[in-house]
Amino acid sequence: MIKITAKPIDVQKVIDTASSLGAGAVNVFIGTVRDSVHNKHVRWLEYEAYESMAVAEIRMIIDEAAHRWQLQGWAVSHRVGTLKPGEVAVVVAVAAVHRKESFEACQFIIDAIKAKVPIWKKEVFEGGEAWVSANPPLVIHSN
Amino acid sequence: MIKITAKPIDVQKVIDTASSLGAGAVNVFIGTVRDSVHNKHVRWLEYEAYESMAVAEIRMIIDEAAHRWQLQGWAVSHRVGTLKPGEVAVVVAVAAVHRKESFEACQFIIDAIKAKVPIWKKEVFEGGEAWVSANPPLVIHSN
Amino acid sequence: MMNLKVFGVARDIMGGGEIALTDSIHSVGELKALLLNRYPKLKELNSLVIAVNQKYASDEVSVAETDEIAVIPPVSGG
Amino acid sequence: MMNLKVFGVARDIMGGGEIALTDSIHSVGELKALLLNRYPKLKELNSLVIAVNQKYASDEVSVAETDEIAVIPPVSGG
Repeated sequence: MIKITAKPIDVQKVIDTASSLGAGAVNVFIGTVRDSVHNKHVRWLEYEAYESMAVAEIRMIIDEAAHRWQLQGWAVSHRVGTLKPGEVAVVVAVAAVHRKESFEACQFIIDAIKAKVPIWKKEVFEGGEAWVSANPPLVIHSN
Repeated sequence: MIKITAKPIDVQKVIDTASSLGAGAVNVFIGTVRDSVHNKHVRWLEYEAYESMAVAEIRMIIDEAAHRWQLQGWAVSHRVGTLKPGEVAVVVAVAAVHRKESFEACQFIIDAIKAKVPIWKKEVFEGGEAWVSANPPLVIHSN
Repeated sequence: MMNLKVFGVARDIMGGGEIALTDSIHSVGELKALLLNRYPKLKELNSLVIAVNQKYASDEVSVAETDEIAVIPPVSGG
Repeated sequence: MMNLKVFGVARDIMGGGEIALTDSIHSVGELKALLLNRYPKLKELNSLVIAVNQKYASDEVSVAETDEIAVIPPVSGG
């Protein structure tokens, strides 16, 4: 399951989707909105996505991870819209036979999502706002 | 929260307990019962714990991790008793400011739990059973 | 006419999420040069990448009016 | 009398989760030697560790009847 959604993410449902009877280990990464960044109080975050391409990019990332770590199951859900501190922005869940693979695959996926997937966030503080400039997308295809 | 429990673990509750408004990242490890081990069909697992010492050992592990990775929150729940394939045996959840710390701390904690904490499991197969002999406890204290 | 989807900070700079260009443009490189010239604030970004048909594209990739073309400022998902 | 808590495969080998020893024992080393002699199947384990008052203890640690003493075979939690 790959989902870009404006509704609050049901973490348990993402985990259940990834789970598999053949897996002994599930690793889950949950990205949440912090209440302060660089000592400034965060009022809310605004996330937007180039949705169709974001889903396609996440699928490529998952395909690579699933093959490399022999995943038994996986699920990714990313929120868009306005998020308050404490809300869940992204959940990545992967199931693997053993725990080492589950950790490596989950970290690979969230690192790649942050580096490559066309999703953007704007931080809204008391008295100001700023687009977060985390990463240029790393992979450039030529045809 | 450190919990050794004979009741099914509520994963969402463990995550909620670990979560913190100051954290941007929560990493969760869920150990589940596989339906087969070494190509043998698993009927169920029996877990037992030296409960008071297990809690004390987990606390030492958490204290070290909390200090080393500046954790914003954490929770560990370990099941005992009879578990069928698909059931959750252990959940470790840690919250950190950034994701790298959350992954490292969570992996450190589950690795240490498996290596040191006095908990045992017996695998019951079709037509046989076996205590799992994973690890001698690694840390020996002298007085 | 070439239609651009524009996201994030680039949308703020270029003044809209859908921009129509009447210029004659044949490659990603030409498009980027035109955008940087027309919207100089884009030069302040860490990166400016063009996606063609939902794939990140290098400068030599050719573009036509029938392609889905997007302006991608630095991403910050997660 | 010294009471032992016994867990996992050691409980199966020693025949119970609570074992009372009437022998005179003063250290972890003495206790382990006695157990390995009395229950030879314990030698087949990858390890046999004694916990004294809920801490893993090395051979030179002294033990008394008032201590909480546990026999810890290889652990396999998680």
